[in-house]
Amino acid sequence: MGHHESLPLGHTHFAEPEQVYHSAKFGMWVFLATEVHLFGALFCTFAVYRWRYFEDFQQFALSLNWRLGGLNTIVLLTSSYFMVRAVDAAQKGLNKKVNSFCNLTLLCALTFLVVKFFEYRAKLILHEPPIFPHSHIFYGLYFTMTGIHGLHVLLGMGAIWWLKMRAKREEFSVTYYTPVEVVGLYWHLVDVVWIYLFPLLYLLGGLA
Amino acid sequence: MFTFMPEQASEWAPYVDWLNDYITNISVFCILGITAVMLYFAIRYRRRGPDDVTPYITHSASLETAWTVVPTVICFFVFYYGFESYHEMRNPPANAMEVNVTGVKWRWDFEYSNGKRTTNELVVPIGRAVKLIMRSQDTTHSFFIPAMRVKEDVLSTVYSYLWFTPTKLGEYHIFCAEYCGLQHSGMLGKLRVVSEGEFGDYLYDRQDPEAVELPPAELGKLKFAEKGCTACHSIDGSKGLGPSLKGVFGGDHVMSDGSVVKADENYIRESIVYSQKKIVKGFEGIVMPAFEGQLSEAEVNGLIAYLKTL
Amino acid sequence: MSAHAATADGKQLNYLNCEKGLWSWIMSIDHKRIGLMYLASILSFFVVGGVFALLVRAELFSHGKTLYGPDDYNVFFTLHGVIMIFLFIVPGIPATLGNFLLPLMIGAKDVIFPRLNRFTYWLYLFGAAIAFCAIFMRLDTGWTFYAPYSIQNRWAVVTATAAAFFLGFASILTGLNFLVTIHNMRAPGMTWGRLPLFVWTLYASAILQIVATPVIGITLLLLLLENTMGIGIFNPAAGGDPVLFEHLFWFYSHPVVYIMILPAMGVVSEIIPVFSKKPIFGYKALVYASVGIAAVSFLVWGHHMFVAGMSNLSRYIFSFLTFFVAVPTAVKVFNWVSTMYKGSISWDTPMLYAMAFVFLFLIAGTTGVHLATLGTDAHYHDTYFVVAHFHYTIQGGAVIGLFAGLHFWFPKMFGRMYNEKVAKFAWLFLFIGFNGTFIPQFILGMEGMPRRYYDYPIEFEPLHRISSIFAFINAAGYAMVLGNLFYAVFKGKKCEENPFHSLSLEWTTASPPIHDNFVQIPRVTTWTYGYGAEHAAEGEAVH
Amino acid sequence: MGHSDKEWKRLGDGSLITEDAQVGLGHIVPVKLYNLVFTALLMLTIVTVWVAQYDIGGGHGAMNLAVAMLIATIKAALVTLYFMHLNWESKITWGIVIYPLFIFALIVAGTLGDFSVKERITPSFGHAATEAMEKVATGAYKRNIQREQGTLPDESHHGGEHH
Repeated sequence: MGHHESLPLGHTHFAEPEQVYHSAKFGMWVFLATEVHLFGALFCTFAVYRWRYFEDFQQFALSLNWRLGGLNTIVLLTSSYFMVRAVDAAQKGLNKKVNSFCNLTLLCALTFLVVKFFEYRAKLILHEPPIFPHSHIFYGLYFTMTGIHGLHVLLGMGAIWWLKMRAKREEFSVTYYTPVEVVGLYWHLVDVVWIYLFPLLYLLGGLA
Repeated sequence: MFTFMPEQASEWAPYVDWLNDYITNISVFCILGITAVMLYFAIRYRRRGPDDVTPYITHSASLETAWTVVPTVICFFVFYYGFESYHEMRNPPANAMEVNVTGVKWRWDFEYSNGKRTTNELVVPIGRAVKLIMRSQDTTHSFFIPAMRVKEDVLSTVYSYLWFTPTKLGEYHIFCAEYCGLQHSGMLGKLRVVSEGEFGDYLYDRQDPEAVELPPAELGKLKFAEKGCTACHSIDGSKGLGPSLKGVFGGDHVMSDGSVVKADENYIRESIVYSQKKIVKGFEGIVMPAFEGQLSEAEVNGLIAYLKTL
Repeated sequence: MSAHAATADGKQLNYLNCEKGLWSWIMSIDHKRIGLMYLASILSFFVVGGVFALLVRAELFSHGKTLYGPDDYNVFFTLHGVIMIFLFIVPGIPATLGNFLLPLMIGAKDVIFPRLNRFTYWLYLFGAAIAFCAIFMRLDTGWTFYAPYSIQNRWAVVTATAAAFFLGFASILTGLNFLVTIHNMRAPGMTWGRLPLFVWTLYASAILQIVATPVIGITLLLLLLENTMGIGIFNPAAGGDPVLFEHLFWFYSHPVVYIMILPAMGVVSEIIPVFSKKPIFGYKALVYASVGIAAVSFLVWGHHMFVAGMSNLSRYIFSFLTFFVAVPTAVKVFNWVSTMYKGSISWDTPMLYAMAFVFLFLIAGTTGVHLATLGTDAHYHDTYFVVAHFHYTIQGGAVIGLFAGLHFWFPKMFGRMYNEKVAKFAWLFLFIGFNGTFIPQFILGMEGMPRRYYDYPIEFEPLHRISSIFAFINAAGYAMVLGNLFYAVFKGKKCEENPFHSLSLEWTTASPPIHDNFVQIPRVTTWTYGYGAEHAAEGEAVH
Repeated sequence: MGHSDKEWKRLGDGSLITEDAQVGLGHIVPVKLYNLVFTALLMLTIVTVWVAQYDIGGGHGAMNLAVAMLIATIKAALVTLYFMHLNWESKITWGIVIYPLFIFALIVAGTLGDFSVKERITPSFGHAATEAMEKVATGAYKRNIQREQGTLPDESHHGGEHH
């Protein structure tokens, strides 16, 4: 028996690789269900206040720069695409390709955050009466929802960086690529949330 | 049956109490019945030896459907009675007399249709439907009259309403039922159900001819308690939310801007009616409500006379 | 039992003595050790919460100021609520007995993600540390953090909501771990039909933890942002709506009461068959009732807001739906009592707690009907009737269930036995103290005494006095129970591995179990409740 | 509830895969399908932006919202089905994806439904609380009051800044 020293990640001491693979994916899908509820409650709040302060929401939606929003959507979609290619490369055991696709995904994620930074700067600093979260519920919700989403993008970038490190150490093979697929699932959810955020916040007031 | 419910002073109180007794009887029957069966089983079939032989019963479809259907049926009867009484509670008649209620942090302000304003005391005529339109100035409160079996939250965003028809004369408690901070338990009010004639006198301040003229200090003491001053000002020197008023008259008081003021009649009158004008040092953050328009001249003089006696 | 390897000093090797030192405990990924560490943490917070409860009851002993002012009172009842709910009863049975027993009951070596399990415990401790800071920050908003008032008391609420956020996240991850473990780690032969009922209730409460807790996470995060950045979502002055906060809050807070009570029902469903030597009556009905409650509990959050300014139509709908929740609970009670029919019932302490649970939960369930009915709820809402109702449900239900489980699985956890006479006496003391404290509060509620009142009109005083006196008796009862168990952990006399002769899978291995639970993964061939199956009519026995 | 003893896939030292877990590792998807789905997503993004400039009408901008949500749902479905391999997953995973949607619909229906059917009542004579609240109003509440009184400051940058 004896005791169990720190185990190599991914190889829990008792379950078979197949059992770990299915359970890890099962666990990540359940975690994505909790994320759906986290953002679900936010969308519910947005629905209530859009219903109540409809004219203000329409008018302030025009003040958001839909071009930057659109650019961000395309950037996130491409990052999702690169992530999928990274998972595909991992399934085939090509660690070098996994590393390069992870780099591309990180690049897109970084562009997303930089574009978001410009958007926030335009609101908080450049706008003559500076727009703060407390100036109106629409902006309160705008900063909260995009802020929390941005936080999730940041966490995703951390996870993809962790994947890059492991791909460099040639750890993935045809029989063991669970972490790549699990991080991929998480990243796609972050993209799906933005797919809903973009029209709700930017487009419903029409195009400025 | 002996009941702990407060006295039945509104039109539907008997119906609510009947519904409450109906549910309580069913509950008591279920609790005692099932516990008795359990104890009987526990005693009758107590373990005699380690190798008792027990029958192998796993389920019985008929019994289980029975005790699923029966509670469901009982539940819907109970729901229907609850719905029926509540539907009446939430639909006031068109001719109900309206009174505005404002929930302020730790007191109730009432405003009648002719502009008369009172604090912590609601007077209503017997037999006539009363509809209260309620709103709060700060946090959420909840207007609760146990004797009328009625309760509704007082929100600061929208108007909420409740109505009742008093059927018994007398004086009843008004509580705040939604937690609203420091003096949540001090936010008490009095509901007085009076006859039609007396209500007319009260509404239009017609002095009741044979009512004996209260001496100013006595009137001041009555108003001091009624207006909720005790919630923040103590009269025995102990520390409260506002400065203690023990021996306040004639003494010098340091104001927040450092100036020293002698507490004479106009200072006290000004502090009551326009309370934000001068703030005593150390109480800057506390907001004392202004009683402008709430107190008649006689009442302010009464308060001043009362403060002299402290 | 095949011979086990022995430790250096010849004692049988098990999960307690296979590794020594505090570091081995903190860094351990063994579900049994994590379960014990959770048990130690939540019981210590239970004591802290209990002290605040005694402070509140002491103040209410007499009309007017008894010990301290209203500001301290508001802080004490708030902390009593926050500590008891977020730090003690929400982790409660799932984190302690659940962690310890789930792998044992389904024949697995450990939960599916052991490192995640350890991280969850660290997350719980981190949340508890933040909550500990909130204790000294004069948090006086009530455990419900209702919107307009909790916006004024900024930094205390920010700390408390951050703590509740991390504790909620720990609860989510525990639920996730259990759900995946039950799906993928069952031993061969352990089909869904043979799963013990305690595992079924953990499955149902895991679903609730996963689906409901994120909503409170985001609600508290919004409240935190409201307090720091003033985003105006719940602030009436800025156009926000406190009723929306109540909706989002209670959408979590009703399913959470089922997270608390369902595992306790599971524990009772495990105990009654063992001590009646009879198969559980209506296994399928109990399973459908547990999972049914988990599904229906999302429909009924509105009954907390009958007088909170909801539209009339919503009140009717929520009242109607709430009765759907009452039926499965009633069915469960009938099943437990019918299990005892013609059994061979031994009056051991776990059985006493199980019977007390049935009695107290009957009172809790039936008083719930008073609060679900619209007509009476207009009178009873936010009065002491509600306080008594939820104490009967949480204290009479979940806490008595936790103690029933602790007494029943004590030999399994420590291989020792507690003193039977002291345990029975402590049970009686607790039973009297608890009923004495809260039956007067039902009457106070009927008389219209609102809750969270520092001071009350004079006519309520006698009942408050009775309730306060019995509250101290109740506390003494808890001290006796916990003292007895704590003493037995070290000094209890050794006992055989299956003292109560239970047929369940966790009793087939050594007590206290070895590090990997089973020497060889068991093959399950019989039903866990097959008491008396050997002389059952041919073919009738359930496999 | 399976009663009979099913045969299990025996793995290593006796711990087995239970019958509802898919045997064998994940499904390999041709890269061509990824490219196809990616272009579809880009096209739909352009469509949703293009459609947004027309006001299709409906109370509370309902139609605009419906169309935007429809397109977003199609995109989300594409990502979930093909990028996240849901198309080739076991029934349990489909359950985990579908169940939260019901709960989300429940909370929106319960909350938004309650707010939309709430009775609006107003006092027939003056109300002290309203004046007090209006004195401290900020943000959305203040704009509502100004809108009722017609004193809404007209937003100079109605068209939104373009940098």
